[in-house]
Amino acid sequence: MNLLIDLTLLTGILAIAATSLLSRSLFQSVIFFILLGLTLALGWIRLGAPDIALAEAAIGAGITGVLLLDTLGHLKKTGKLDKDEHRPSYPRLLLAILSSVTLVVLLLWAVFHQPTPAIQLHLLVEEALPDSGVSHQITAVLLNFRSYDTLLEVGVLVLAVLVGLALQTDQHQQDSLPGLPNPLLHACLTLLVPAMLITSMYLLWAGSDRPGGAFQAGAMLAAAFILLHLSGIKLSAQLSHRMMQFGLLLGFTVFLVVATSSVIGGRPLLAYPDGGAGLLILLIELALTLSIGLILLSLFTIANSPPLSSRSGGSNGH
Amino acid sequence: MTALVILQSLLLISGALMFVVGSIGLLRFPDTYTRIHALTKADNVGLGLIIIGLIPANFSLLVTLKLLLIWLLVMLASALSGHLVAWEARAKQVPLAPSEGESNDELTD
Amino acid sequence: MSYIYGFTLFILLVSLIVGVMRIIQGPRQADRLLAAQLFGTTGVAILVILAELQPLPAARDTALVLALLAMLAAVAFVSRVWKTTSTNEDH
Amino acid sequence: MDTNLIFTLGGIGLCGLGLFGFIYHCHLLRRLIAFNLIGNGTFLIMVGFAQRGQGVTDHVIQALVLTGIVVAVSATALALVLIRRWFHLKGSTQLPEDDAS
Repeated sequence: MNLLIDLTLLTGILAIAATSLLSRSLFQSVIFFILLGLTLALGWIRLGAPDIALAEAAIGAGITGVLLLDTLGHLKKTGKLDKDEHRPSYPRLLLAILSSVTLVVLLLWAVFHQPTPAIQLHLLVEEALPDSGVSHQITAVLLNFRSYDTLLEVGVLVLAVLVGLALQTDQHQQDSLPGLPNPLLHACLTLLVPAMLITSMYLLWAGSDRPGGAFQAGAMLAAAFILLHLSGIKLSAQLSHRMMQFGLLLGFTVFLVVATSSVIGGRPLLAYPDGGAGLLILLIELALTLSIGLILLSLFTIANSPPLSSRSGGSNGH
Repeated sequence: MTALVILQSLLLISGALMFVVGSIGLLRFPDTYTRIHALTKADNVGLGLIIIGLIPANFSLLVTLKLLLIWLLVMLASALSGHLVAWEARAKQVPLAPSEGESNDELTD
Repeated sequence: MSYIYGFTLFILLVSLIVGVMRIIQGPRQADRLLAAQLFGTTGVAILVILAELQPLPAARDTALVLALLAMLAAVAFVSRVWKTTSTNEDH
Repeated sequence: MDTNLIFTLGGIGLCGLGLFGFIYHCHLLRRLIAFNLIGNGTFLIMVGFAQRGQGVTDHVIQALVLTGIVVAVSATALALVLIRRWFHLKGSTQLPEDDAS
């Protein structure tokens, strides 16, 4: 029975992926990509990875879809959206088939000649779990055992937003698209947005002893912000520029301060003091949640900011 | 106990069948407006039946409340998205499918 | 009991495949989006059943997240894509 | 045939499809989707492969993939910003190398 379910799900995932690549209309591709995120979330549950499923449900099925749909609408509005791309040439098709077949064969070879693992990582995790300050393994790995990696990853997120801000043409002009003036939508928002915020905090709190944590909570928060933005309530216009910058950097800063304070105290980088680990992890996670939410929101709004009206330079390309 | 299991099975399977009915409705109905109808009715009933069928699986108040909350949210979401699509379809004057036995000269697009 | 869960799951997955056909057929963008919405609801149903079958209570949290975000795509579509689509290229 | 193996194979399929689309398509948005397929396939392979080797759920690799997904979405968002900028400057959704073909 399980085998049947897994195989059906697998066939579904592959069929959806193939359709999203090969379908004629770009809109259909985007819709299938959203569905892929949804089916992958089911797949992660089957694989026994509920944390990833939570993140995938919020990000793959929610945020990525909105980002792609928004860009698609934008390209359609401004341009003629190149009626359809010129059909790629024959050698190109051959090259594509050849390289993807090679990749698949190599990967299959790797899977069927799998070496036995040298270290039983899960035993190490179980052994060290009582000292980590939390009782959920993934949170322990993310924010205690391998917190160095997580710190750098948050750094990457901040870097992405900085690059986006540098590309933004006009700092002060915000997204000019009006929201939806639909009364039912606005009535539902008063119910939905608080529910989203509560769920986000629930996920954050759940992270200490069962699946959940800062990344999922941050994604949920970002989804709530984006929903508000889409329906015309622009958070970035309500907050001052400085407040926004402060929020973006808060998570990284708190993490960095905690990391370096242990060096000042004479311990190695990112070693939590005895007994205080749980509290510090919660503090870092709270800051991270807010920052991830704001980072994803500002990547969304940066993409939305209108181009310079004068189009200075470079506009002679066509 | 067995009666409960039978009841549960009936609820779950009829819920799943409601989903199939919804899908078939989506496939068979002629225009956007009627498809909204297929989407927002059959699915919510189907999910509701499945959720009621799952409640006896673990008699826990919190789990029951969470399941009911999920159902409520899905109903809200499909009502909202159905409304939005219909609202915008009307603004864009998406044509209705002509009903049977009715002259439909001005409605075809 | 687990057979009942498995059977229900299987029916739901089949109903997903039927929904996919509507997305491919279209003919309008709105029809494709509605079918995607159906996909979301079916995904929630599959998740709550998987939570019992595995058993993995966290799957219910995933269903909750999915239920909360189900209307996000519809709102984005109506406000951003459909508004800017002219009638003759609505596919 | 256990779940881990099946999803590892699924990940391999996604990677192959993604690479095919990435080379075949010229439209930048389609390339971004193909790139995301490769990414998702890699995540599936990572988790499936690690869990198949150890025979239990492996929390270290799951944590790694979890952060990977969040980084991937921010990379996607950044790529979309770049695509829009490119579209405004050049009025095209393809790279100049592909215009010739």
